[in-house]
Amino acid sequence: MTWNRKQIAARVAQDIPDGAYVNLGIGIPTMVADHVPAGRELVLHTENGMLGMGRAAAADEVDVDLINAGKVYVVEEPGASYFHHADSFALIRGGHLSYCVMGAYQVGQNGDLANWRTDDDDVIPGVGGAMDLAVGARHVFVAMDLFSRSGVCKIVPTCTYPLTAPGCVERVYTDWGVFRPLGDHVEIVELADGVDAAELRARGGGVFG
Amino acid sequence: MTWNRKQIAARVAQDIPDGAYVNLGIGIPTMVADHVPAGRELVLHTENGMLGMGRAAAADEVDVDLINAGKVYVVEEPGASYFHHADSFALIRGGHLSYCVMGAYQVGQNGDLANWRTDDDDVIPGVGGAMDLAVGARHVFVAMDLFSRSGVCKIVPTCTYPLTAPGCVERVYTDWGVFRPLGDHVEIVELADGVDAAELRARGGGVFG
Amino acid sequence: MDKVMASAAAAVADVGSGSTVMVSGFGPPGQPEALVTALLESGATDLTIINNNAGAGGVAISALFAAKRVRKVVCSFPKAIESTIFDDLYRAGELELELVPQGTLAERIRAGSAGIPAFYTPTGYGTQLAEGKETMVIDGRPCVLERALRADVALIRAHRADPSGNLVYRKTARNFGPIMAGAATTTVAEVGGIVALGALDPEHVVTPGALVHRIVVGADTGPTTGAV
Amino acid sequence: MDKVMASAAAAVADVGSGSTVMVSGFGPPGQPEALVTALLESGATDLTIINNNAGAGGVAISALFAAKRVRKVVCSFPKAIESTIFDDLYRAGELELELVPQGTLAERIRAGSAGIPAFYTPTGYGTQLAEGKETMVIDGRPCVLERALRADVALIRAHRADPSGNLVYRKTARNFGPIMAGAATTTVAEVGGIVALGALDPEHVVTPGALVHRIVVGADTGPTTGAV
Repeated sequence: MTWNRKQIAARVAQDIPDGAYVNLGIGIPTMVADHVPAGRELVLHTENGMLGMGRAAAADEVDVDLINAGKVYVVEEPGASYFHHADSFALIRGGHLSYCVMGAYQVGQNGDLANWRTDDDDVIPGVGGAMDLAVGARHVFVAMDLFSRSGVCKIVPTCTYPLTAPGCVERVYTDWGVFRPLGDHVEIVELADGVDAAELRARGGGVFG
Repeated sequence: MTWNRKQIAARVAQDIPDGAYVNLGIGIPTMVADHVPAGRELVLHTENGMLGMGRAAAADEVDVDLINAGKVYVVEEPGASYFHHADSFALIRGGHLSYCVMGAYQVGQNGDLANWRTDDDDVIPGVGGAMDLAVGARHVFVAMDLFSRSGVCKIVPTCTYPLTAPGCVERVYTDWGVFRPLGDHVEIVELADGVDAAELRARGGGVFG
Repeated sequence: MDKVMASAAAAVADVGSGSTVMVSGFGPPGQPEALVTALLESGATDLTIINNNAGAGGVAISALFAAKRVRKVVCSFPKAIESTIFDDLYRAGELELELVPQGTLAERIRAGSAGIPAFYTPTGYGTQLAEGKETMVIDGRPCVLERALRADVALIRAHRADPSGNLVYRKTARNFGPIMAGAATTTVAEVGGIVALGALDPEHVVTPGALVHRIVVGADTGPTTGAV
Repeated sequence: MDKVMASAAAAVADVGSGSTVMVSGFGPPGQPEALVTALLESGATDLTIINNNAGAGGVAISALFAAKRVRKVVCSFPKAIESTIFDDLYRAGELELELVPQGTLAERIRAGSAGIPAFYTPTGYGTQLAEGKETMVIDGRPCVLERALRADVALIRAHRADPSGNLVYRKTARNFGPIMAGAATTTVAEVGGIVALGALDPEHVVTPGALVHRIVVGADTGPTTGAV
């Protein structure tokens, strides 16, 4: 049985220590906040100028001036702070965020990250803060489904999509398990219960050894 | 009769328009604030992180956390603001101060400014914010005595002391009058009443034409 | 010193066709709606817009795109879920796009206001977005040289102003306002309200008045927390 | 998350000899007196100090110089009217001096915290202080390439902290604190008092807690204005 999205998010949360400053991307990464183990405290950063971001706002809590980078209304945690966009990215680029968790189109076995555009020229490109986070956060985690909808493995020998940043990905959390890019291959850190390692290797184009 | 220090300061103040953001150096420049013509408002900047700086504090107004760049206790004007040192120099370097007024050891006829060290190697050098102000303020005025204590003219064909910045000085306000460096010579904008232009030219080493 | 103007129209009347215009905002928070609406109504065209989202989240800025007043956009994320205006113009070749990583965009704007003409950053190195840019390895890390961004006018949104232009912001509506202030020849601030000179605590001022040239009152978005 | 430490001695105990130490302050305001005193008492020596005034205005930092614990100083203005300690050591060849224009010093420190490894500035071009540095003419203006400054530890002074390290400052004591925060491997803040988590208005926090690793309570210098 592969992991569902909640299980992937929970597995990421296990690996983020107490007291970490964390930026969570859209999708599975956002769900990490809901699966932090008891007794552990993470401080969430959002690119648009806030530390101490809380959960999504309920209807009666919405403040039109308080959104996260995914444009969702959120609430403040005690100890929150606001700052402008250059200071927000100074936190990112300066190495002051311990972890960021992002989605990806492709991850190379050498840790290359491709998550801002594919080879589909019909899609308008947009990069947002992905490149800054990829080079700036001290630990870059990717959370995604291992295979694309058409069944192609997204951990690849060499990224064919345009790079977000070279060699930045430390771990990849997927429905099939947890992986670590090591350069010439990808280490299998952990597999979801009942997942077939032989099938994984067969579908992985050689990256899993 | 040459002008005294107050008269020099008053003459500078005449040339700074209403609403200007101004940084005043130590000495005669500081006195400019006391001679602003009626109906004119200047907003004073101090390098150590404040706009809207007021006058020197009376004994019973001293706040140990409120000093100016000359380390004198000062007071706040209504509309003041505090900011950190990088933001303070962003105001300077970014051209957001309309005027700065500084002292000088030498001013070249080409507008070169030398005001941070002489050729006396026994003096410990210190530059402070002089270089930043010289390149950053939109208008750089110098206020000084025209002649050194030993009688040497401080407006010179070529600065012999180490430069603060090349070609930055717009006007020089002195006890003898007001001057404008034009490159190959210095224009006499105005002379103090009764000052002898011939004597000035004779003592000026050719810079006044 | 009173920088408050009678109307948004008056505040942008001298923004000519061909101008480069910074517009604050990230999503709806921080969009200077009244100023951008006035810019649209002024008829100015052939504009270059510097804005993180190329109009996503701002009603007025989307209208500016729809009216074909924009020649070029400098932004990090032009995609808007709720609108295809940008996409259609871009595909039709009617819009030039300079795509910049968001942190590099913010730092380039900050550099424009701070008088830093260029800086090196590791962001973007080895990617399409750094193609053709100068690079340098600094302390073992490859970096890209990025230039300061400046504009003819910056249209920003703040929460409160005093008449001298001191500004405070509200929550995540702060975003690009404080760094666009001063990064243009003229900075115009749209605010939710004006307070008396001296009413803002000098410790809490985010943008000092020296960076703001004109003030216009727009819609108010919510209450002030703490002291004004 | 509670970053408050029991004593200044504990907060600087791991600052070894040979360390590079940033110290905030411009004149007396903003000097972290308790932390620098603890550093002196720790016996650490062969230090490089990054501080605007090379000790002028700070009793503790002057004592550090007098005790010959400092090998090198990076500063803009080493002259102190009230003291000849620096002068004597410098003339005796016992101190190395790197003189930096004050705005360049501040921007290099800010760059160190912001992950900008180098930047160009017009400041200093054509002067002794730019000799040997790379230059580039940008938009017709000659500029000097300046590198980010980082340290092993930053000792800064603020007015109030919450336990997570959010800081507010007081008047011109703010100076170098907010930019030194994060420009070192470890940032230690000395404050006049601790307030509860949530007591600082998120709009008024100047230094977010992510930049501060340790907090120590020192002397209080005056009351808080406005909301805490």
